[in-house]
Amino acid sequence: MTERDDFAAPAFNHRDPVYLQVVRHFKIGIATGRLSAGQTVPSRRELAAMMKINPNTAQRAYREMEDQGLIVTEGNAPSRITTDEKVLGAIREELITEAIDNFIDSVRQIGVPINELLEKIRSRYESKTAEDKGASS
Amino acid sequence: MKRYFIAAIFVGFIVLAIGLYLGLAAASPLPSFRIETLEGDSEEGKALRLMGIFENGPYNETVEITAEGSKYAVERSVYERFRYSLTPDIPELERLIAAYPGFMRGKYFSSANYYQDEEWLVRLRVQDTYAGSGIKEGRYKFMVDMLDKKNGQKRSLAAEVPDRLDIRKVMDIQKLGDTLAVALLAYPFQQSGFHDIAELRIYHVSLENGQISDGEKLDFGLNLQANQDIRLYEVSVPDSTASQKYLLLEATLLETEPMPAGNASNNVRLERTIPTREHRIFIYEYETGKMNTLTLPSVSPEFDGNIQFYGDDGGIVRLMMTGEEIHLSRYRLPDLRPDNEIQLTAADLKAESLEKTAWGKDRLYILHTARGLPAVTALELSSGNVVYRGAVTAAKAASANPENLRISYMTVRP
Amino acid sequence: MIRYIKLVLMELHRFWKIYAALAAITVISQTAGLWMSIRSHIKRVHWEMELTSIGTYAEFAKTYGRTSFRSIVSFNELFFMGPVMICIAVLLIYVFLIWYRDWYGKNAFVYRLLMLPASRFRLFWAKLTAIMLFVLGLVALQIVLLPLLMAMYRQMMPAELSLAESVFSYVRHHIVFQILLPPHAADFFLYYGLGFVAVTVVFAAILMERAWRLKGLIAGILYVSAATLVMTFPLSLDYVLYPHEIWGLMGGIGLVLFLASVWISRTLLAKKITV
Amino acid sequence: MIEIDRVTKKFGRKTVLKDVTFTVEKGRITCLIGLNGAGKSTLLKAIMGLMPVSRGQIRIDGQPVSEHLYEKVAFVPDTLTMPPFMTVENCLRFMRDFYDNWNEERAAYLLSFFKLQPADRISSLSKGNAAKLNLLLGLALDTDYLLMDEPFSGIDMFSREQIASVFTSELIEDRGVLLTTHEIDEIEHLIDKAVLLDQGRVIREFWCEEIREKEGKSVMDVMREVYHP
Repeated sequence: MTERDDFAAPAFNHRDPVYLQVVRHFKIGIATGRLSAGQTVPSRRELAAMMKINPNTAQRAYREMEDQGLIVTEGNAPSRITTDEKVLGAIREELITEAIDNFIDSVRQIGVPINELLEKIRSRYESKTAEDKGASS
Repeated sequence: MKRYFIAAIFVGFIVLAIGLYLGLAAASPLPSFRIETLEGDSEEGKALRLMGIFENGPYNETVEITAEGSKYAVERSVYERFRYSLTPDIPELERLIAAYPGFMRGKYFSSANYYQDEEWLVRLRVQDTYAGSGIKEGRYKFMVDMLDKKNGQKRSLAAEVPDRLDIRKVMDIQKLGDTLAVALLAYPFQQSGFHDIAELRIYHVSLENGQISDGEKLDFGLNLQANQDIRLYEVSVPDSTASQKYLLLEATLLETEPMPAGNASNNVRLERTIPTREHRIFIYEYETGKMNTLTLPSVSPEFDGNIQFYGDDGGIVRLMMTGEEIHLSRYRLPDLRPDNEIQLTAADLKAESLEKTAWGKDRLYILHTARGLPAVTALELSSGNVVYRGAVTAAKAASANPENLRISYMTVRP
Repeated sequence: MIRYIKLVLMELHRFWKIYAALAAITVISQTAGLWMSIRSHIKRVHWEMELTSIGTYAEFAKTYGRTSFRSIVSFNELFFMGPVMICIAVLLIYVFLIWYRDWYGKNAFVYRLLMLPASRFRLFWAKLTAIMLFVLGLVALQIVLLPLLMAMYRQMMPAELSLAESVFSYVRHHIVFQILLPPHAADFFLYYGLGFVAVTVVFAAILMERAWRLKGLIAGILYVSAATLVMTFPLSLDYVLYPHEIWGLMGGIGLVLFLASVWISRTLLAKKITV
Repeated sequence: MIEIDRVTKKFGRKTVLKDVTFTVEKGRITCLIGLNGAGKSTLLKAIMGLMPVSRGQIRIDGQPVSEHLYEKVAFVPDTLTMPPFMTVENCLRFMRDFYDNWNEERAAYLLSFFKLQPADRISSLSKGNAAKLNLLLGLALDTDYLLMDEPFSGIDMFSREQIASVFTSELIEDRGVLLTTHEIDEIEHLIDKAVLLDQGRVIREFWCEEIREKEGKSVMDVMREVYHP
């Protein structure tokens, strides 16, 4: 199981469809490099057991990911994370855009000018990254 | 596998134990006896049935011994006992049931009288009618059922007894053409108090329409004193259901005397009866309605034995028996002339002691002991000859100790 | 068939501890009771002999008589019949418990039993078989025990004081044993056949109660009463029927009651039973 | 498919189930949700032929309920239903003896997975172990359908997790599962379909992912709407 820690269960929320949450979990994994291109993914049953979800949901998540080109299946071989750079790049792009969109939605309500905001982001990001480095070492 | 094994042992144990038990029980551990013919025709012995008690350790076992063997009461099945309890132990009735089960259905167990000839089987039952609260009223109905033996048709009729009576017993019924003669032993009806002297009444019931004649009170020609009474008994005959020319009654004269004072209470008249040593036989002829009386010689007061009467074909026999001696006197009918006299001692019969007797057609069976064992000797009444001798023997001599066997009575099933 | 046997085995297994206890009580109580009775009887004889200065057992027996197995047992009849009565009572109760324990036991085993694949009717047969085996097992035990006890009596009693009797004589004259251990095979099958029919009738009544609860209880009581009434009814027909007809009628009624009870039970188990 | 078709059950005058209609699909986990006394257990018993229904029909793969039902459907009641005198091993033997579709291999696997001791007596099992054995007896049968009555109630956390893990395993793969619960929280992600029962009636029947996708609601949200409008 340890080698599959990459797929450890995220904390799902109850309101969003679980399969979409799984897909998102995979995307984050790919974007952060936790999952590498070409890596085999667990069977749907393994995934269901690891994530404590219904096997049907896992199945649906894989189907969704196949549709989106995230994973590929060739013949009877186990499915793999795609090696298509375009897709991989798009995932990163999508996640960043999504996060920024969320951020902007909340910040806009406060009405901070864009320059002040950019300045604040830079300083926060740097100090946080430094903190994480300190904590992990 | 262990489970199966244990269960199989359990079931095997049950089957074996119960099977062995029932098997051994069927083999009957009680000794088996039978009547063995010593002399004469063995067919004679087949009619005999001895009822006795076998002393088996702490138990007294009732046993029935026949020529075939013995049957213990305890060894009878529940069904046999049930059948016994519902079937009358009367040979005549058993024969009627066997011959006419349809007609006899439901009729055999209540006391009733039967008559049969070639054509008809007639049954008469006396039914009480009660007043409201179950008090006897002295009113009766004759319930008559008839079976036409030729075509199996049944008829029933009822006739109300015209007199108020206290009926004791129907002595006999006879079919005379289209009427049925009913001989009743009855007392005049009384609400309370003591009965008068018993009466014998003859009623004639028309079998066509149920009309009933007035009761004909038979006159015994006795002028009884206040302290005298009679007891009337039917004289036994070979077959009570058969057509008879005569009604034979035995009368024992009784004298009564009041009980010594002090024992009497208000309403109760206490008395004791002393049978006199005098017997009379009344012979009533159904056809003519005439009655004859046979006064028998008085019995000596010293006689300490058993007196019986038997109505044989065309004659009446008086039997007087003690342990040592048998005395038979025969009188011819209808003229009542003394016929033959037979006197036998126990020694004549090679018996140690004479015990009981039973009547058969032209036979007197005498139960006695011979060499310590129960034995039976049959006499031919007409000749006085010994025609049969039999003795009870143990089938498995080793297991049975005949000394433990006592015969209480003997019956004859022709 | 094999499943039926397995079910029977399971029923036997479920009761075996109580059953073994019943058997043990019977054996111990009867043996000990007889032993004590014989001992105290011999002691009394000795005492009596001393008192009356009788020298030998033979002389004593001449004056006071011998003492049979039956008499010895009757000195302490409770030791003898007590366990028999306990066995009867326990088995009578178990006729009900064999069903109710499945519902009201700590775990409702009845779920499992009713969900066994293939006919539930086997449950009925298995329980019926088990009850009959329990009854006949104790009967067999008593049958084996009696001669052993008699042998013990012969062994312990001075020959001069004892009075021989067979097991069959003892049983036939014993008010209870003559019914429980009828030596006549016809009676044996009659009594236990009737018992068998009675158990099926009671089983049907129990299943009525299990299917419809209170209403079923009333129906069950009515059914048992009606069955008893119908069964004994021919006995009152002795004024129109001959004994063999009455017997035959009762046999027929018994058969009909048996079939009716089986049919009712089968239907209820298949369609109406409620856990 | 198990079809429950307008099933009505009355106890005397009390109606426990009223025109209950829904289906249990093969390969899906259907959860019957309702408060205590909503009629969940009664319905499971009715499906299993442990209780006659007053009206309506229950069909298993198109066939009415018969004795062959028990080769197709396994039932795990809310308590262990083996007599206390048996040992765990006795129970397994009992099942092996009476069920043709008993899967010995799976039973052995589950026995070790649940860490049950064969020699333990039923009467001495902890609640968690009793529940596990109960589940084992149902799961080790090769049936198309599995019915479970409150598999999570009254047992400790750790046992719950072990039991929950069964739902995501191959043990129930391709089978149709119908389980009842009165608290959905822990198993929200495990179930495909929810059937909400209230006072003997089906008030909602929906696919969980569908309701999340279309209405953005959790099963809990729907329950709140339904039970506390």
